[in-house]
Amino acid sequence: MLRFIGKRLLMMIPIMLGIILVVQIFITITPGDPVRLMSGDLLSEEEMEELRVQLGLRDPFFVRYVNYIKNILRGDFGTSYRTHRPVLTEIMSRFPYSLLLVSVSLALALAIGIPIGIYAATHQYSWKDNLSIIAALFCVSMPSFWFALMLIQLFAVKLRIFPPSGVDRWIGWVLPSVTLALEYCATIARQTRSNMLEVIRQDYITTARAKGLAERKVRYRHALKNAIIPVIMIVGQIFGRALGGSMIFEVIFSIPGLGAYTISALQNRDYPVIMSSVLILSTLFAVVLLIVDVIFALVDPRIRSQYIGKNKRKKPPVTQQPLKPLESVEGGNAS
Amino acid sequence: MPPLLEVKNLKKYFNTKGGMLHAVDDISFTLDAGKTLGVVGESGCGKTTLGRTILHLLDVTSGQILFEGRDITYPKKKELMKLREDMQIIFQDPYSSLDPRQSVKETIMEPLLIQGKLSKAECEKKAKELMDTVGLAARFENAHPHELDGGRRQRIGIARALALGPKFIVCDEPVSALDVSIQAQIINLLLDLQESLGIAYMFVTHDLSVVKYISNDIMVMYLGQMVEKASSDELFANPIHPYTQALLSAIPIPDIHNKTKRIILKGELTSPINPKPGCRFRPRCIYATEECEQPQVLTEPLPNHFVACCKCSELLNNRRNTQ
Amino acid sequence: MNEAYRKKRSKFGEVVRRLKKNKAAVFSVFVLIIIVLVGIFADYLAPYPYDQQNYSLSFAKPSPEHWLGCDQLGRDILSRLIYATRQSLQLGILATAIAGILGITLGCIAGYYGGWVDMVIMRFLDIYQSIPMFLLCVTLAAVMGPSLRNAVLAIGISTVPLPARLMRASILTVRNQEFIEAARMCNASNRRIILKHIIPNAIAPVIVSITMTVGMNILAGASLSYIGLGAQPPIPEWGTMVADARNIMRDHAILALYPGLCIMITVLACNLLGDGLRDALDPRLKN
Amino acid sequence: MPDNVLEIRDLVVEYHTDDAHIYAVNGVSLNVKKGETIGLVGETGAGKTTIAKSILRILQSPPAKICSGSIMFDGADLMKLSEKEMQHIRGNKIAMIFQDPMTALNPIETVGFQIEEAIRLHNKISRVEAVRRACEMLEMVGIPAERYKEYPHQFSGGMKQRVVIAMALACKPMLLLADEPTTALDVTIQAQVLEMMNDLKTKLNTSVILITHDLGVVANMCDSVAVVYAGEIVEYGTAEDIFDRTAHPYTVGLFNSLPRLNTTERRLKPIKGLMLDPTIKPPGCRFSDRCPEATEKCCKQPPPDVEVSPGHIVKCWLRGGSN
Repeated sequence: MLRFIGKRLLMMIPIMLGIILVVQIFITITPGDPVRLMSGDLLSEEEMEELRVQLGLRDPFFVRYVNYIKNILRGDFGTSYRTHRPVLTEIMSRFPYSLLLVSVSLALALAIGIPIGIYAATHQYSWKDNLSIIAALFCVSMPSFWFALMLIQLFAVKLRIFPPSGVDRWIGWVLPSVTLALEYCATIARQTRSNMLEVIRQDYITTARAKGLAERKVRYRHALKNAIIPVIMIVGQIFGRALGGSMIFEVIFSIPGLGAYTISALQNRDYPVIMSSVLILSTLFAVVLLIVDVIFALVDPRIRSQYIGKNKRKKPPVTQQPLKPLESVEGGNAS
Repeated sequence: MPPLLEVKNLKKYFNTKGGMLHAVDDISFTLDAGKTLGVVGESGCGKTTLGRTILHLLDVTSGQILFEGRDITYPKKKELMKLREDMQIIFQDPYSSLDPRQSVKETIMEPLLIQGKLSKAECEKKAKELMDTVGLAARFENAHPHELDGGRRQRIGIARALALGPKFIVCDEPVSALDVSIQAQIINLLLDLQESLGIAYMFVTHDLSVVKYISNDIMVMYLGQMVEKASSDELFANPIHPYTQALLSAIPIPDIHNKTKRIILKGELTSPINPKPGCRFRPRCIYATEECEQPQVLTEPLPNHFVACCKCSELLNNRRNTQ
Repeated sequence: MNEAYRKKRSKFGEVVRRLKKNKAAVFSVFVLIIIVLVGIFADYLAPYPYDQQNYSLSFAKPSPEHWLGCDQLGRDILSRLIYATRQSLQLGILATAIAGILGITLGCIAGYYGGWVDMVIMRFLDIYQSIPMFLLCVTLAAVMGPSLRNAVLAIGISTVPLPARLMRASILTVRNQEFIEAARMCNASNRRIILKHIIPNAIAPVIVSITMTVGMNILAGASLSYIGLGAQPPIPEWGTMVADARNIMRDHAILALYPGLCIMITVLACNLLGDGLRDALDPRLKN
Repeated sequence: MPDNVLEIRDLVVEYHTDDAHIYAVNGVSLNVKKGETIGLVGETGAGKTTIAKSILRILQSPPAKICSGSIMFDGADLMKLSEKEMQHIRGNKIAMIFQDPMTALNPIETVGFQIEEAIRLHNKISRVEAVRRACEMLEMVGIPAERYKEYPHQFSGGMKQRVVIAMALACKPMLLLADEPTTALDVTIQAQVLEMMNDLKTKLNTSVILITHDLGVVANMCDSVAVVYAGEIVEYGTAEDIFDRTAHPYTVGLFNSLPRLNTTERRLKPIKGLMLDPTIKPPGCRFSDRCPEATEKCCKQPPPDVEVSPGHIVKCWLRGGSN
């Protein structure tokens, strides 16, 4: 299993380099000039020029790219143009808030979404199923920022149950995490429902029934375990979308998270901050994807057996047709 | 007159993650015009790959293929196009071998339209004729494959194969997916076509009673190697290779009286990836000795009866004294 | 077997017949048609120009002249909503068009040719998708400068991997079917196989996902505008209207309600149509 | 009849989908004696699997509906039992094995656990005892007990089918329903599995309903045979009755469309036409449209069950029926 994780970590490095390259390209092609913005016409032309040289804006593209990587390896994520404080400390101070918001809402989404999905799948031709489909469609179609405003208006302003913001007390977290969780709860519910329906039609479920198992046991022991595995896969994707979605929520609920920080940095071209926050958010996303893959490999014996005890047990005899005879067998597994 | 099709030491290997997969390993045979060669073997023995390699759907690893005396092992594009008018294929799965978006007429007309010799009207007329020859009623012209049953779909596949007037058709298990009564209709159709159009068939199947009925010669394959080849009556009358004997004894015959003593093979198929040289049936063969480690030579103990087993003379003797 | 195939019943006719059976899908088709028409003929439909301010009417209640009342600057809300339809639809449809064209071509090349080409494209998509989609979209929009055109480009480029992966997977399933080998046996050229056999059979799941992506992109567009990176005032857009109403939410929540509802109805219609199309195009997937 | 394990009386099953009514089983009556193996033979869509599933009452209830009929088993009518009581019978007294071994086992549970689960469900015994019995069952079907902890994907097709059989026979059921157990397997593996099923059947004295479309398997395994066509049993009798004194035109047609090993005539005599459309309920005999000897009466009135010879029943007007 360690070999599997090792291989995946190695694969993350090119991706990181790719991200830095992508963001670097964005910044170079953009119009507008950060130094002018930063100086606010206080500095004369030559001073701005000299500042640009000092900030390395004049170096050729590739040199800047290599320098930036060197800095990162030394842990120096550069200083913010606007606040002149090292970017790393600012990010690290804001990072936990974002992480907390996203993971709480994801946990909520899983806790609510999966049971609803199962319930809908097991009552297929009833009104309960149709209701859940329509409700899920509504949640997915709802603009989350607008829904957040509505909830603030209802709960915070009118009913005064939950404060619109304030991250120190746990009650301040209820509104943001619930609203963010809503959309992903719908996605998870739909995915669980379709997986359950597909699994229930499989032969091994009929075999389980023919063994004399009660329907409830068939559903929760055999069907659910097989249906949940693909749901783990999309949790990784949803985490990515939640990271993106949370940026706006942090603005609305004034949570000092990394998302809000990135948006403000973007609005006034604070390149080092943009670079580092995009990098860190993407790294977080990649790490989560890795964790999801590891969990997936642990839970699904078909994949686990490829990585553990490969040598202990003799290779299973190959009896199916030889590989589908394409011109050349594709490397890597189909995505 | 050179035979219609001659294959010499044909090999087809796939490189897979686990190593080199020997799908087809050193197969040689000849096939005359209007005759049928049955290729029999269990799943994974490479019979389907052999068919597709001869038709150049897969490129040849090594060996030689002669068609009417011409060497067509590595054809150029032009030559391959001409070749495709003489060699065609009928698939096993009637559901996945027809484009669901095309109607029956369009499917049959496609090869003619691509060939471009006939005008659209002539193509349509030829398509109607072909539907008639394969026993498809004209009213199905605009039907789509999902509206028809397995038997009719297979007839569309046959009509498409006949469109360019081929001399040789590879039938890749054409009847295994069909019911018994429909299977008989398709087999009769294939036999009629062979008689009227003089087409040679390479009939690939795992169903031994079908292959005996339809083929003149039969070739038995095991894990990519040819183990035995003989005329169909000769092969069923006195099989020599241990695997052929086990295969024939394993067929459930629909006759309750002579419940023959079955030879039950032990063990499972070994892996064709990076196989050791020599006979691949060795792990499951009761007569196996060290000699079987060396590559087996194809001998001809009886006229037109080839066996790839070093023990064949010995097997023949104790067969003779038991009779 | 019913004899109803004498007349040439094309595949498309069948899909429409199955779609009609699904009431929700039919309803969403009408809603979408109405919204698109409103978007196109906004100038004639809107009772007042969207930027005509009239301080005397600020926060006016709905009245016969102003059916939905006026906002804080006295501008007629109904006409602003009507004008905003055009921007939001542009955001949704144009962005999806960009993502669709780029994505499908990438997916086709990767799916059909396989081998190292597929490997390169897949690794490129992996890097592409390692940045969360909305983060990439916001970065692009901000970096290119806030404007409607840039927002469309940003959303379009950041959603390319979705149709690309789907198209590739769909082509791979079709490519392994035997009728592709049959077509090659009939001397069909690669081009003909792709255009006549592979795309028509592989397109169904992509059409479903495109319909849903339109909805998703409208949402993304509204979010971008909400943080000021999408449509710039004075041009009205549902996202910006919600943003304008944000700081006067205390007592005039209604101002934010209307644009939000419009977004939701449009996106819901797209999703419903997508679901309906999925069942109609591929009856086997029905569950 | 005391020694009858199972008695089915005019079972009728229909599938109600939104656009059609499918008449799957139309009045089937059948008796199974103790320790007897009865073969249910017929083509795809004849309703064989529906009969088996209605015995165990595991038909998917929204589309399928058991309209009428009684199934007496061990003194009780299965139709009247509550779901709880049925669960005690399923897997314990009546067991079932399915056609495709590849998908019949839960991919994420170990093979041993799935067998053990069946054992512990029906007998109140400790986990250790259940594991021991599961290992014993594995050895009985020819799988080394060390592979107890392995997962289904590590087994070949033949081995998986053995696990399914071990799971079915784990609680020593009185009746085993086998739905085309060896169709998906290769000939040599099929021979192994059939041989093993025969031994287990005699050792455990289990009566078996073997569903298949392969008359060869029936000849080798079954004591008596019931030929099913379009949801009805058209001919029932001992194996000798069916194979030597074939009566019903459909059964005759089936035998004629089989490519036999021992006959040499060139053309098979297939049954013309196509399987009856299950959504249609014809007034007369369901085989009348394809029957070469069909008379006017056959198309009008449903044929009675005629006892051609003791124990040999045919549902046809022309076979000794009083016309």
